[in-house]
Amino acid sequence: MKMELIVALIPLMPLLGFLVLGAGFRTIPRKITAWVGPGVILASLILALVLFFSNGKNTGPTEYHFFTWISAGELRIPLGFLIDPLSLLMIFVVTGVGFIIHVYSVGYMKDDPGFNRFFAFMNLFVFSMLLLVMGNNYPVMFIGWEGVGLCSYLLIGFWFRNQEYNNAAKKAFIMNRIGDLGFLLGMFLLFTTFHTLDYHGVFSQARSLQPGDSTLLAITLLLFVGAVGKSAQIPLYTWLPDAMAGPTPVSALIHAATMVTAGVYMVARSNILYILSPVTMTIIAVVALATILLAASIAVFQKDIKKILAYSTISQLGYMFLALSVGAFSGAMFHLTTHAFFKALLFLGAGSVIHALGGEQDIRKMGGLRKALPVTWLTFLTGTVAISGIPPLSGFFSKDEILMKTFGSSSLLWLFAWLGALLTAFYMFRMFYLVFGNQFRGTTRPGHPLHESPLTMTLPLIVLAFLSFAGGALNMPGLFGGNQLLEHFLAPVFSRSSPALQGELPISHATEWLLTGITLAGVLLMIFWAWRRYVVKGKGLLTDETRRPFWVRIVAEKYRIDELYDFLLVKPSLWLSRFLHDVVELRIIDRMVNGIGQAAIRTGNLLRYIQTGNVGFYLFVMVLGVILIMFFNILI
Amino acid sequence: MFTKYIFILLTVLALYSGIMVLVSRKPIHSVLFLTLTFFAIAGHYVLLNAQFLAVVHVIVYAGAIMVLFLFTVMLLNLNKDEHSPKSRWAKLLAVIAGCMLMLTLIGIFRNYDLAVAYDPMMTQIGLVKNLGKILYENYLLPFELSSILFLTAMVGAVLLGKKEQL
Amino acid sequence: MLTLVLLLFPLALSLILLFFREVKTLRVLAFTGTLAELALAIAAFVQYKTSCHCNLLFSFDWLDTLGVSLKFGMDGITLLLVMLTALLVPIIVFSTFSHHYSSPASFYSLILLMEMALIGVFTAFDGLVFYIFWEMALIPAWFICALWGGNNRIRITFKFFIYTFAGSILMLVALIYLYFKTPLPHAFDFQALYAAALTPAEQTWIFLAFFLAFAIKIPVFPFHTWQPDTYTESPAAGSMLLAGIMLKMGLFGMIRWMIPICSQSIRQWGDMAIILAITGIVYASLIALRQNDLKRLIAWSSIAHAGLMAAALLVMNLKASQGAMIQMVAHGINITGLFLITDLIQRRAGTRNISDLGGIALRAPRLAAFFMVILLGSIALPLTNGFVGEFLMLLGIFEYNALYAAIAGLTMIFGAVYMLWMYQRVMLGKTQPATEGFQDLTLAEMGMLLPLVILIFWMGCYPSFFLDIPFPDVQQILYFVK
Amino acid sequence: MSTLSSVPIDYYLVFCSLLFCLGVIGVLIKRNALVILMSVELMINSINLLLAAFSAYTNDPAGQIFVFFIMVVAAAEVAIGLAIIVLIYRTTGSIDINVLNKLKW
Amino acid sequence: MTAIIALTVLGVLVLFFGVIKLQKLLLPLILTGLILTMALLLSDWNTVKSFYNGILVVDNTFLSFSMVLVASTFLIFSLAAHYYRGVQRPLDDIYGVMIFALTGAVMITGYGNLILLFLGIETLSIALYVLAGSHKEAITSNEATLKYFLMGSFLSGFLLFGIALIYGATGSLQLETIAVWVSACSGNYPPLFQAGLFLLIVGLAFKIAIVPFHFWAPDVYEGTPTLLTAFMASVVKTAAIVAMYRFFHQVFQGNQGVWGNTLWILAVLTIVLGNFTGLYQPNLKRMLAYSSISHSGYMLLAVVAFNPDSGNVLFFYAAAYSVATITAFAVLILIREAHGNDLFSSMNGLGKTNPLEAFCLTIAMLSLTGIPPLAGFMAKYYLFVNAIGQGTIWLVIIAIAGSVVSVAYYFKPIIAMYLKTSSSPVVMKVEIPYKIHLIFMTLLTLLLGVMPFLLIGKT
Repeated sequence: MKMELIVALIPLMPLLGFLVLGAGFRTIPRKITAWVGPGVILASLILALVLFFSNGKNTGPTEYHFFTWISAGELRIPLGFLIDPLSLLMIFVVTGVGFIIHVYSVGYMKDDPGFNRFFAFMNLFVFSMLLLVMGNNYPVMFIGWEGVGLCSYLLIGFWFRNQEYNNAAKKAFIMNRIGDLGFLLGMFLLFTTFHTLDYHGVFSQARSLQPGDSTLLAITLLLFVGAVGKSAQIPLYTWLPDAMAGPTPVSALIHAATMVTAGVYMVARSNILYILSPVTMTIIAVVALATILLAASIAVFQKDIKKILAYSTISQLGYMFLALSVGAFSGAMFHLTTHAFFKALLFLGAGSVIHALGGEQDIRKMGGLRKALPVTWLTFLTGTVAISGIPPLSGFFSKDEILMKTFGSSSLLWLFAWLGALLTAFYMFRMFYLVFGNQFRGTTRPGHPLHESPLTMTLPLIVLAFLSFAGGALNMPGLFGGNQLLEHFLAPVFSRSSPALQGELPISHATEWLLTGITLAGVLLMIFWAWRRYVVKGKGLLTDETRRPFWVRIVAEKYRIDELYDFLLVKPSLWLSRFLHDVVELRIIDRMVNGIGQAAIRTGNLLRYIQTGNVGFYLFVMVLGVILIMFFNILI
Repeated sequence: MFTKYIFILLTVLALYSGIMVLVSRKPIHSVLFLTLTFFAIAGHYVLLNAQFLAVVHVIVYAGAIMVLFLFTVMLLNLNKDEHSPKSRWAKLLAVIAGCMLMLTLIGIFRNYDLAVAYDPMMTQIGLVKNLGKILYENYLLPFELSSILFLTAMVGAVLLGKKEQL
Repeated sequence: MLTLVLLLFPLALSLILLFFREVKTLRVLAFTGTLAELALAIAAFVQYKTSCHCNLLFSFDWLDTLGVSLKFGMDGITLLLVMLTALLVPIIVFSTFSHHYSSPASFYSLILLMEMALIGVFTAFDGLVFYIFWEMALIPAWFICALWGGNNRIRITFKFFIYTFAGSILMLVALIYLYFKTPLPHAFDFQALYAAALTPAEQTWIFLAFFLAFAIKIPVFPFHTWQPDTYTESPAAGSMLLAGIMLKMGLFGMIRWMIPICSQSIRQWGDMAIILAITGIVYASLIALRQNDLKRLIAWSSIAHAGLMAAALLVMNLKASQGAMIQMVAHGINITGLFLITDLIQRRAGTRNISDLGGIALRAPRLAAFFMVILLGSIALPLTNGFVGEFLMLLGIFEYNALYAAIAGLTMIFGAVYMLWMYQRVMLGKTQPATEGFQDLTLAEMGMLLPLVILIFWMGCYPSFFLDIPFPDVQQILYFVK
Repeated sequence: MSTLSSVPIDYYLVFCSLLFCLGVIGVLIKRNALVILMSVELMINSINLLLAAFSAYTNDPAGQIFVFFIMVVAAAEVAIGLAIIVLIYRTTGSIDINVLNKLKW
Repeated sequence: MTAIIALTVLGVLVLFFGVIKLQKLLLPLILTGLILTMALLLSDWNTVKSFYNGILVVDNTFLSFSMVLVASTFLIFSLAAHYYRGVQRPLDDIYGVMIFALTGAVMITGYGNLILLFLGIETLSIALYVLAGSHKEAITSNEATLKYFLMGSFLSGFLLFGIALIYGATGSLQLETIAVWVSACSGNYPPLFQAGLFLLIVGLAFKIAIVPFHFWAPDVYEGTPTLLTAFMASVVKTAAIVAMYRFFHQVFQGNQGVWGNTLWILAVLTIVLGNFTGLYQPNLKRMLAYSSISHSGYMLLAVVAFNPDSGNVLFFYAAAYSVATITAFAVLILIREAHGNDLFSSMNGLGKTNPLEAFCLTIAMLSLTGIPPLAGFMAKYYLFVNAIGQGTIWLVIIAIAGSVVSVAYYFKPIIAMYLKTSSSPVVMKVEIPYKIHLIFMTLLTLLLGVMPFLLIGKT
């Protein structure tokens, strides 16, 4: 089979699925949908595998150019794909995790009226995401970039009867749009500097620039704005927690595994640009750390199981950006991958819990589910351990690598990152204990006994659990005698930037061991504390709501960031809108326009009284006229 | 020299009676003064040696028009004061306007020299013979066309004047 | 010759229609006629050889004493807009079938008259003829809006008429003035007008005159005050004609007449105009945030979009102009679609007030889907028609001045805000009394919307087809400007 | 008796314009249509005289011919004018020009 | 020349028919007579003759404008049958006077000697005094005729004075001679001549109804019987403007003179006042009066920007204007007899009840506004081209502002007819010939707009 066709088919399969399901979303029976929906994803996964193994030998980038999309003057934007290790990795993550989640959703959405619609949107999402990662130039990436935004909008507001959900969806889309504007301007600047938007063209020219170039700084910053919007970093992160309004599989696929990592992918993709602008890197580092700590600290006090996971996602994304900021691109990608596994796992687990409790999301009303949901419990535990970074699970290796690299660049960064790690461990296990520990605090509705989820849901859990358990093997650091597969695999992509990467002092194995030790110790301590607090003392957050110190309340209320934005942006713009319409438009501009007309009519009304109807007057005026004419013309 | 005095005399007469036309309150007086003015002007024609005009003038104006006026005055017996005369201000303004016009005209004529070289010899053009010749040779067309004017006037006068029998 | 046919056919048809009384026959005639016109337009497209100004030329010395000649022809820009017109009018006509307008004969014949005038505006190669059609288009537009419009239509449409008339008549002075500056023998032919020798001062005056005329027509802030009222008060068909096609007259006038003739003064003073246009974008978008009347909201959004197009044309570079070209078509399609759907909703729910609507998606998922697609087009999502235009325009403006682009780019955000807000309030949520028992689209209605949707994706996925048509001429004009 | 030698034309100019303005003033100050008509006649006569004078001084008959025509016209005008006045008198019972003041504004 | 004779004979014949009680045949006679006159005029097209050593000049200016006059009269007469339907009294006198008025107007178009000008104007005016008062029972008609007569005779006094002064200055009443004299004094004219010139202008301005000598127009128009108002509005204005044109054309050989600024100001005053005052008029007839004032302002534009082409401009403008105005008056007649008044309010819903009439009136209004592709637009356009060619751009801009204002009142009837609905709709009964006549005039307006080359550049 021709390569081009395969490459083309990878994104086209989900699109096909979308078209089919979308066209017949009223008619197609669920049975077929249940097969078509996941089927197309599987198909493209298989195609991806074919692609991978067929040119497994040469990992070099290969470009596939289909047709010219937009052209004006010297601007030529092809619709082309770039297949290189980076995009391959992303394709695998997207299609793989995507497929698993699709399967899961078959069970999860079983009795939802919008079954077909759901799968149509999911397929559309996968299509856009693939476009995003496969494009060989920024505009094509931008297509996917906005496409995934749209899909997240559609899926967050999936249950559109509820205006709250719709608000969340709208918020997500608009915040993304803000980021996208940055991205767009970044692209424009790219074009005006390099006169092309192909990765190849841009990067090859960029290499010739010297570090710290101001234009490059602007470009990278603008692009990063896009990334911030998409990957929910400070200050554009507030949409992600609200996005939990969507069905849980959506949260798992879009808001944990794939879409939110698009920003990471984009930065990694344009690594060369970032490497050449250190200032941006520092800014990214600061933003990333701030995000890590902020999100983690908020997560500690959340009550909604999905919200907790959302905040943890935010902080994990922060880790990825931290990695990027210190030039550990492969590390970032590694964490991206593992995170995709365990965060998807956690979300799906949460989903299964919610499913079991008939839609209950408040962890205060859970507890003691261990017996009721053994599979969920086990898999969830795996996820929790993985994210907390305990060997030998995947999370440990990825996070550990990031910490190392961070330390390598600056020990201060490392310290904060370490704190973040501890917080992560704490809130994750807090949640875990509150959900599964102790005895059940909630109330089961009659006819809804606690039950384990069907196979379609548990099977994906198990698969993901396995992945997040063994995912570390992908990139086992040398420290543990691993051969850094992923790093080598991705090497060609980042090779250009790695030499440019300065100031990375190689750290000795001893320090590595030491740091790892410290981290582990702290993590375990945290887990112990959480155990004491929530299992032994059995605090269920039921009592300690009331008497809380001020700062706790602030944190618990998410630092009131939403209120701040509402006060700073939303209210003013609405006020401005009213002001412009009621005052500027109606009172000033329109009144001026009408005023002219009024004036004309008034003048007419005045002038017509000259016509007094009195002959004497007429004659008099005429004589005056004569006199004036003679006088002015002849005597003067 | 002698003619100069006649000129002045006639001028004064004309102006005086002209003013009287305006100031006299009874229309009939105005009519009479107007006639006087016309005679004065007829005199001027004579002075200018335009006998033809003089004659026609006397016949048409003093003879026809003035009689018409008198007739109308009598017919409508309008021989009473102007009821509710114009306000003083209006009159004053009117007079001022007239004087301004006069001043303007005078100012214009102040420095004026004859366009065509002035011919000292006695002019004969005003005599009936010459005028008649010219009128019927050169100005036949207007002469004929003026008949249309008359026709119009006649028809119009009848049209306006005659009582409708409704 | 074909151009002449394109021009005269609607006229003839509009006259013929006057002799019929029966509504059915009128509808059939009007619809088939406009379809035939579309066929003619396609034929023209087929005959069209890539640009020289000799394409499908028809010329006739009309007033040789005054240098006016009835000269019609096609270049890429014209072709694009003629196609747009010919495409939209049948859809508009079709959309009127579900209404019961009083005296339908005059209604349809006015629509056809308007089509004729619009095509005349686009195909005229002679300055005065252009002006004549420009004014002619105003009359049927006014009648359509005034006769079949809303309650206080008289005042509003009258304002619209006076305002646009006042704007355009200055253009006449400018044209005549230009005429005397053209190389001997004086002529109104556009090549002659391009060649007019002007001092900077003269050029500035002429620029002002032209700009006023076009700015009022488009409309550009702050000359827009007639527009929201008029769009709101007009009957659906009227709004579509005004927004979908008539708005393009102004933009077309800019690229065809204003830019080549007064490029220097645009270089000199253009920034003022561009700033106005960009202010308009933000201004209109902000005001659109709070509109409760669907049509009014769309009207404001149209001001925003038009402002962007105007700005793009005024920066006078290839990308922006090309963007404007395709955006003209895209905007025509999108706004027509939006008005169509507004019309559908109003007819079904009996109201246009956003606050009284809601939950329509529950009752009418098909409508929701179509609406979403068109909406995505108008908020410029990639792979829809809106994006290509906005991308190119913003890029062009960015090359001219990054700050302008940044501000103009806000339209992406605001557009999303008010459009999604509107969609949420109208289609989503729980149903309201007005929208209980809301019927979904019928097949006919889908057939009406389908061409638009297809075009939205076609233009979004393979815009080259549309970009290549006007490209040589835009390039030529811009080259001429250099 | 050569007037022309002893009286310069300026005298006639001044005299005629005086008379003319008298007529104008008359028209302006009077309300009696009849008297106004007379004043108009006054104006016309002044013009006649002026024309005659000119023609005499420039020795050109055209002027006097014109005067002749003017007289003709004046007669016709007066005829019509009086007819109108009579008409008005019939309808309104007065010949005050301000009585008829329906048509205005 | 032949035309004048023909018209005279026609007039006399009309009176004669009246005497021998052939009222029925009057109109046929007149219409055929007018057509014959047209034929005569056409017959010596492009021949330049002058009669009685240049007292009457027959050239294309004379011919073309005479044709406009005769044609307008023709159009008006073909309304007469309907207008005087109910009247018992014999109409020969009115018709005869109208014909004589036309004769006077024709004289004016061809005068080569100021005597003829004066005669023509007086014939025209006297006839019009009579016509204005011809509806004796109506008090308004009386008032109209009185006002018109008083002002008219007064102003003709000024006209005469002007002629006298010109004669005094130049020593001649013959235009050629004056022209010679003028060219001799090369630009700096003696005050006497200037005084004469301006008084002459004033005299003519009164006839054309130019501010501030326009006062008669609204009142007289309103008071005069509508048919004859149409006659005034079209014929008188055309004749007077052509008189002014001919004077400048012959005497100053088409080069600008001292009058420029004055006329400039007068034109501005006229346009502004005419248009603005029109805004507030409650009834159509008076509105048309103001519209005619503003149009005389526009025509004055052609004289201000004087150049060899002005004649053509005026010709086309006069033609377009006359046709449109007469159409408007034709519909006005119908409305008046249907409602007894011509308030805009009584036109409500006309578009429904009488679509044809409404349409014709609409076209007329649009043409007067100057909307393409109607005659009015081409006329204005041609006028502006001419003016801008002479560099009087500001005047043109003012004129344009004026016509923007004019939209406001020209649209009043249209809005009333189509957008408003009357509580008591009256369907006007109109007989077929009248309809045909309306359609004919409307088509004429369209034709002149679409094929202006028929008339442009012909004089």
